[in-house]
Amino acid sequence: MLFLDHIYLIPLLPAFGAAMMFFFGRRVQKATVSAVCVGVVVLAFIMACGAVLQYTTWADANHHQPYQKILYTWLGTETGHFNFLTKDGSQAVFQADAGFLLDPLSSIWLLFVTGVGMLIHIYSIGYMGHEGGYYRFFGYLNLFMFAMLTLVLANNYVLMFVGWEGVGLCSYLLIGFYFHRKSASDAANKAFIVNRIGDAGFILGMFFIAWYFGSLRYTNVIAAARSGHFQIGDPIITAATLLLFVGACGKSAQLPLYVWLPDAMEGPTPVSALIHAATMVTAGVYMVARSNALFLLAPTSMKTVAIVGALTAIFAASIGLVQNDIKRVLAYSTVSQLGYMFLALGVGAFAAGVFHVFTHSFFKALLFLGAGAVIHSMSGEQDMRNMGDLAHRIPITYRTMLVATLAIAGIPPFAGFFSKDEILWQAWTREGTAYHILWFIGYATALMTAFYMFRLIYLTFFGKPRMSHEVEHHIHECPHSMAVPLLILAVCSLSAGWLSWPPSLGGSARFEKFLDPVFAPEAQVLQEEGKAAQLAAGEREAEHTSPSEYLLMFLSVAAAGVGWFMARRSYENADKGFTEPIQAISPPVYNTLLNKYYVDEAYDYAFTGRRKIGDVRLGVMGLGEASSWFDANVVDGAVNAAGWITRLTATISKWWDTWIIDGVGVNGPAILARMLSYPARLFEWGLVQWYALVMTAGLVGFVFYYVYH
Amino acid sequence: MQAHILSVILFTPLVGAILLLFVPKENKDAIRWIGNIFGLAGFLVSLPLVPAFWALVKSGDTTPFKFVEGTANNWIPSIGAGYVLGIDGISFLLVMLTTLLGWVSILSSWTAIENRVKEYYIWFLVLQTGMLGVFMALDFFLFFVFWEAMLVPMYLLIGIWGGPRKLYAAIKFFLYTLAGSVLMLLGILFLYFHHHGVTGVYTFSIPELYKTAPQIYSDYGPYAATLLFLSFFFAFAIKVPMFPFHTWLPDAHVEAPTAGSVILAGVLLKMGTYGFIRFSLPFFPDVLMHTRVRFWVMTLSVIAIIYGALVSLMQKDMKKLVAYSSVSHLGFCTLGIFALSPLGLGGSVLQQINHGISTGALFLIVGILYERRHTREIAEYGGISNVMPVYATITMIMFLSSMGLPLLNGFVGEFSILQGTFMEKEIAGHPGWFWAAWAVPGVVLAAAYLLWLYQRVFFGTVTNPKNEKLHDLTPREVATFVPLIIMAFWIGLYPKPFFQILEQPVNNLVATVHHETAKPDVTVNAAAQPAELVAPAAVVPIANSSMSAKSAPMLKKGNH
Amino acid sequence: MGPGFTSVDYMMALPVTLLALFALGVLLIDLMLPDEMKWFNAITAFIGVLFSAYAAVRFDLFLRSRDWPYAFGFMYTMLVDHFALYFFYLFLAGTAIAILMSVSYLETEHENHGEYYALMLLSVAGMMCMAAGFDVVLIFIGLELMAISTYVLVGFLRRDRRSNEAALKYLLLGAFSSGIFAYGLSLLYGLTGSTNLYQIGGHLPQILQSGPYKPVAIIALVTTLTGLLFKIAAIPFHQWAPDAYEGAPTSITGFMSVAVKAAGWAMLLRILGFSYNFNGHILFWGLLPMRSIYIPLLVFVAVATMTGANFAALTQTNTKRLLAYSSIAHVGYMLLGLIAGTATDFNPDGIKGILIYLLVYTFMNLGAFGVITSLRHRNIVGDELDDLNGLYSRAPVEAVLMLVFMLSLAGIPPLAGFWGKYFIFLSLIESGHYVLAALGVLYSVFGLYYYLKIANAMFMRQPEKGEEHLPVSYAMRAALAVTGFATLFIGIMPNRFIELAGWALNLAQNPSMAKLVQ
Amino acid sequence: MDAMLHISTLHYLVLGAALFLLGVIGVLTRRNVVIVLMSIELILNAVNLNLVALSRYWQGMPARLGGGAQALHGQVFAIFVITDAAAEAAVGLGILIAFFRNKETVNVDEVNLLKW
Repeated sequence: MLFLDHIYLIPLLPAFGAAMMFFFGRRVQKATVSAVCVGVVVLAFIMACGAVLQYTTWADANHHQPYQKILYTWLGTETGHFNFLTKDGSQAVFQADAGFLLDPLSSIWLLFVTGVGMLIHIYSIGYMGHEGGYYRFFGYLNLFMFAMLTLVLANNYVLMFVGWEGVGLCSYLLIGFYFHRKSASDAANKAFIVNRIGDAGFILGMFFIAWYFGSLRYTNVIAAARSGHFQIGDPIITAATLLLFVGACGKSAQLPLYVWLPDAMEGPTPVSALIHAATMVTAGVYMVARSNALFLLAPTSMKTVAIVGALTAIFAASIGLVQNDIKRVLAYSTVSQLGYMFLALGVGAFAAGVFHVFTHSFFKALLFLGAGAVIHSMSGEQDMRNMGDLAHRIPITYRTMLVATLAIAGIPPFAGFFSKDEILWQAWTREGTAYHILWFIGYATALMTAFYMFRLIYLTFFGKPRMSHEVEHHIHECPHSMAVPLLILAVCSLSAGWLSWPPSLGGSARFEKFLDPVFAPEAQVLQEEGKAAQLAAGEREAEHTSPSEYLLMFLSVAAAGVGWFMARRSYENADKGFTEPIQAISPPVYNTLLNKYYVDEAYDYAFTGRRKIGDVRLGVMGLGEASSWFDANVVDGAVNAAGWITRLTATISKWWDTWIIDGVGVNGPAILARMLSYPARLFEWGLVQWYALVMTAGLVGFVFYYVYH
Repeated sequence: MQAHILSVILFTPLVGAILLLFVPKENKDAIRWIGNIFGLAGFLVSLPLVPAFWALVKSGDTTPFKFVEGTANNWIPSIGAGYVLGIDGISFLLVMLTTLLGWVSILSSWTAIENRVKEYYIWFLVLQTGMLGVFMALDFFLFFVFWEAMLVPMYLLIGIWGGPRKLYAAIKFFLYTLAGSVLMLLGILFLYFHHHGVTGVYTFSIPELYKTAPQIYSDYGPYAATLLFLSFFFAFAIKVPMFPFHTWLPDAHVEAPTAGSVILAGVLLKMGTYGFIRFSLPFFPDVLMHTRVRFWVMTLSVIAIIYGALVSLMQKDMKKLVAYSSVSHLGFCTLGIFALSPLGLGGSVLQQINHGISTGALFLIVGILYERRHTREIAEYGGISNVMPVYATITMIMFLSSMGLPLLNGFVGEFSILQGTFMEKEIAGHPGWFWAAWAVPGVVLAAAYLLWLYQRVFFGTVTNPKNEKLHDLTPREVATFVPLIIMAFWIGLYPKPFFQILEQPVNNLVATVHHETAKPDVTVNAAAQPAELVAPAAVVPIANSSMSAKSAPMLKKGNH
Repeated sequence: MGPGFTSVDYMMALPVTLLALFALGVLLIDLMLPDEMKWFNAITAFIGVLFSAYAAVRFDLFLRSRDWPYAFGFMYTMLVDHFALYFFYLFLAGTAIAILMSVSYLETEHENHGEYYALMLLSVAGMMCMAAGFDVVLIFIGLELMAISTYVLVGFLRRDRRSNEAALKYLLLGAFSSGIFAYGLSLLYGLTGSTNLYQIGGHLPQILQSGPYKPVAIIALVTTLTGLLFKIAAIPFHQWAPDAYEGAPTSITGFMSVAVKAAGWAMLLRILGFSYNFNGHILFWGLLPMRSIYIPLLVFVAVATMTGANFAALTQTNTKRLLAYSSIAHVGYMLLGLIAGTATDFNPDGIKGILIYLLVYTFMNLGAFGVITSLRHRNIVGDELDDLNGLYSRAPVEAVLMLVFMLSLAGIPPLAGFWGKYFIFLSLIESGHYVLAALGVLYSVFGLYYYLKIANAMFMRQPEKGEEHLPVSYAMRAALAVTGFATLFIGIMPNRFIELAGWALNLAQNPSMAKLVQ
Repeated sequence: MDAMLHISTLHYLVLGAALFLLGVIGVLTRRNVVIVLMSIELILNAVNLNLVALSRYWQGMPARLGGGAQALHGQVFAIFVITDAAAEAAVGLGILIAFFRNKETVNVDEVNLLKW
């Protein structure tokens, strides 16, 4: 059990690498940097594989319990003096371990995170070879690996949140890697702050869970949730799950918080591949899948997830149709694919969702790395309108990317086909027209996906060369350090789908079976509990095959074909100034899509307040300005009054002015006091008899006081 | 040593100050060395406290105050004031924070202070003693003396070595804070006489007053008790500062020299929160549990969180920005305090420590740029990370800890506070989560203003030619950050010891508060037989006449 | 009351007598001194003060040896009890310091005449009569003796118009007020048939019962009160003070602001009366029976005084004048103490507060004036606020001391000034005057503002007149050292002095105090 | 005898009061310092009148009320007041002369260097 017992080393190894870079990075050679950073990730990958293997054997022995390894109590104390009352009034202990948990779900993530991560590290050696801040880049990457692995391996929500924020930080750092570019740092801030909004939701969600279940450890929470004495649709659980989902929306770029992801492409391409395609953005999916027990208790949340997912899918896909920046196309496709995954989760097809994450990680990483290779060979050019006819110039890149495209478009037998088809099928089999609509949205999306992906292929690799000559001159195939990962990923994108060869095609969905300990129990537990039972039961139903399933399969393949065909027709031999079909049909639609439905602008007006409507600034910055004005003029009205009175009196008379200004600390009360001070002093105007008069007046006053008392 | 360790810690800086008096003021380097040596010494002598205290915590010793020194009324017997020192977990942490920050900020001002060096170090060391005294005093009178005496050196630090509007800021700081604390003096005197009325003994000993003060609510009725509570509240709220009382803070911070700001933010503000914890809670539990009062204090805290963050978002001056961020962070602390749950309270104390570390560091950071360029205008900078990479890195770490990133200190405190608040079943007629939900946006905004600041100052290319020649941190400057960074990571990664130190005092506190309020019969008894209340006082004309609520109005006329 | 005086009578009069003798001695010696030897007068006067102090101590010991709390003399004209002795010590301390302050000052003013010290000693003799007088006649004589000598002292700088004017104003108003005072005393005599305070106090109650005499009694009260409040410079009878303080020689300003004021307070306390509580049964005299009548007045006067003085001081640019107003403000606080002290049957804390206040005030205020005096030399007048600018760089020690005095005046712990205020507010809370207490503390914050103006000038502004270092005479250094040390020491170790004040009020015999001292 | 109008203590007191008021008015209104001083003397004389008259009155009273033959406090007091008045006048004039040397005036209104 070597690996399993030291599972905590998996995240700690990259952390070590990052620390090395932090302390010594500046002083050592690039070679050393790559050795250390890539080395630790390779180690991590090996350990991951070992750990998962050992887990499978261990799990069989311990009837598929998740394996836990608790290092120490991180928050709170074991003595448990920091108690709080749960909703039902029982004492609960505030506690969060630094503890790690391995079960099928986390092992899947563990594998592809370390695996893809490793490949991308290797790829980066070549890609970043000529960049400045080499050590910085790898330090960040390692840090990211640490955070992501913590997120995946955590055994409680708080520790997951650690990773959750950690990956957010790393994406911030890596997006802003070219910090001298304003656009880059803007994008970085946007990413972090939008994620923070999600995290706020996450925190509150956690609190609700703790308040309700008295613990944040998965095992306890899930056990409690499955214990069955929470009825379905419980408002608190609904609230909790919805809030968690807000977090997921932030991290996994769902509507309405997706806006950061496209901008995140400001980062170096390997980063886009690793963080913004393969791993980090799937954290939201992981979290929802992890809390499936809770979500199943909250149908409302499930519906929300499904709807948001579907909408995001089609929304992003539609934008992707017309983008010209090769990375942006991929970015929107990522958002759209994430939408798919949430759709899957939302309809209760957790396994399918996870499976799509798994396959997607390979082909999307591949696509990005390929795009990176293209950009690399095009000496930094990202606009597809200035590419074309690269197929035979950079064959490896072309072939691998083609594989990935076929995969994402859902052409059998490539990976994407299986996962996507599973999702659509699951969506279809839910009863209720709502789900049929969702299915249709997904279906339309599939078509769009095929279209824009092949558009990308054709614009990039076919048609007439549209690049300038010196660029054309420099075009070259990428170095091996980049090529090898591409090839490996290509293999995976081809074959990853076979893990879950659908029964209907004579396979035995091994992937899902593997995940059963995590997802299946609901099926039995909730079988008898009406609606939600069907949510869960879907995966079981799927086993006996029905003709409609074949029909759907055919339809989706057909859609992919149609998309391919349309793209081919429009772009096969695109020359300079080629026409966009959509533009030809209706320019306004085209412009709307090109400008991403003007969402960013709308946000800037409404929420951030970076843009003004006329002279008024709304949003947070608007509030900020308002409150700082308030602070300066109302709360500290003292100062204001001071200035005002000073000005006023200055006009009254110079004499007065000198007295007002004189001395120190012109402060509101002080000023008023000063105003009163002069009468008090003028009272004393130097004449003895006046003094005597005052005395006498006082005397007489005293007497009168008694006369009238 | 063990017996007088607190006195030693308390007076080491003062000894340094007195020593400095005899150094000729031309000899600046000698002065700097002595100042720094005593700054460090002040920290070192406080270190033995750590294992000693830890041992006590481990041994599960239940005495509320440890290392108690001096006996009640031994200082001014004729009025019942004593030189009594003692610490519990809460004050222990704050004392350590003070000694640490004191050392750091003295170290940080080596080059920052060029003129009148001698006075500077003298006043600074005096200030150090004053602050430590506030946290150690177990006698209300001693507390008050330190509380006020400490204003003077701070006032001079701001006023002499401050920025352009230093006179204004200094006076404002002094008057503002003093105005609060004089009313507190009256409150203290009231407690003093009430204690005498009940027990027939005149004393300012805090543990003694704990026993009687809560009865005021039943003896004098809610109205009087609330007024009394307010007399303390203003003193502390101004110090914290809570929302409407915060306007002295930006001025003081902006004008103060760097080290001054560090101490101001790191320690002085904590005195307010410490006052709430040490006095307001155990003295006036019923008032605090009263819905309307609780509602207001909670609301003010929430407002402070959001409002402070919003204001700092729009600041053009780095130091002002950090200053307002303190308002926001301290809002979290007060929120945790008034949530009156062990978790919230513990988190609040922890957050105070964190704020001391992070914001202290932030002020150092601003100070370093200011020292090089003599401006704090954000617009003046940009692309600094090109010229000062180490500085940029350290800054990033501290920003992250300040915005509460997990595995750094800020998160632990904020998380505990929020959860502690959230879990309360009912706070002022609203469920706890209602308040927590209002506070959470503060976390988002924190990220917003800090990252935006970071972007504007560090990212981009160097546009301003003046910034091209900036040299990166000197070893000394790095040295000032090292302890803070270490603490930040320690609290972030392994906060358990801190929780263990806090759990006992915090739980006692909450227990007393809820216990006091949980027994209505007390109120009934006292109301039923006020005679019995003032019985011991009957011997004493004074007490007799002034201590029973009914005869008090009669005194106004003065003839009978 | 048979005639024939015993040795006790003379023994208790000895301090006064000695002072008078030494005053004459100074005058005589002065005639023989050449101009450059004039400083010797100061020494003579100082010795005189020491002798008088010795006499006082001796009588104090005598009382102890007999275990008498007090002793009457000269047919109940003079009452020397701890209260009187306390004030004796206070006057003498103040005078001694003032003498030290004067030496170099008179040199620079070229007014170094023996009369100066002689008049000082005589006025102290008058003060002692006021403090120890138990018969209005004696009190009145003491008052006049003090007043007349002070008039002259105020106008001692013959060539300085401001000094003349101050003296003239002070004289006219002082004479006017003492006229009114005397008129009141005459009416009191008429009402009670005696000039002895105890008998006056004894007769007043039934007079107040009988209708027709009450108005007369009230007029008597009011006129007397006018005289008393004039001497302590309470609004609206304060207006002589700022002018006299500003015009007078700075050393005399200091002297007046502590000794003369203390004497005024001694007289006021004696006449308005406070009660002893000898093992239970309460002993009172003077106008105390009219307490219920004058308390409202005092409330009014106290509030008016604090308000007016604080506001007026706020924008002062002349340091002496500023301190004049500040001392008026302090009178306001002390009056609060008197209110608290006489409001209830027996609440010594208020009076005690006043005594402590006067004690610490003697040191801190004299110190402040000492610093200002030390600024006076050839080219600087030194009493404008701007003259203090950058004082720190010119005379760090004086500056720091001044800071201490200012903060002490503002009542910042742990400085002596705090204790005065402390007991005042203590007694107010104790006697349930919460509003007055709140008012008082807020005004004390208010006061801090103008004290800080001085601190700011000294520490945070740049000197206009170069960096030249100030020469300070040894006598002045001694004076500053004593005052500064006292201010700090009383602040940090007040216990002894609090007990001293208690002793002055015979609080040892007092059950309530017995509790307090534990 | 009885035709002769009997003068009681009250009359003296009234006269005293009148004098007192005259003095006060004088102090308040006259511009010449010397006359102001004289008005103050007037006040003191009012006091003396009171004292003497009242002393007579008390001598007429029975001893148990503190009266009787040797109830002379008033008259003693009066003598002291007279001396005091003399002293005050002397010093006053002295100061006035000093003042006059510098300012060449005895007009109260011009004694206004110190103010505010």
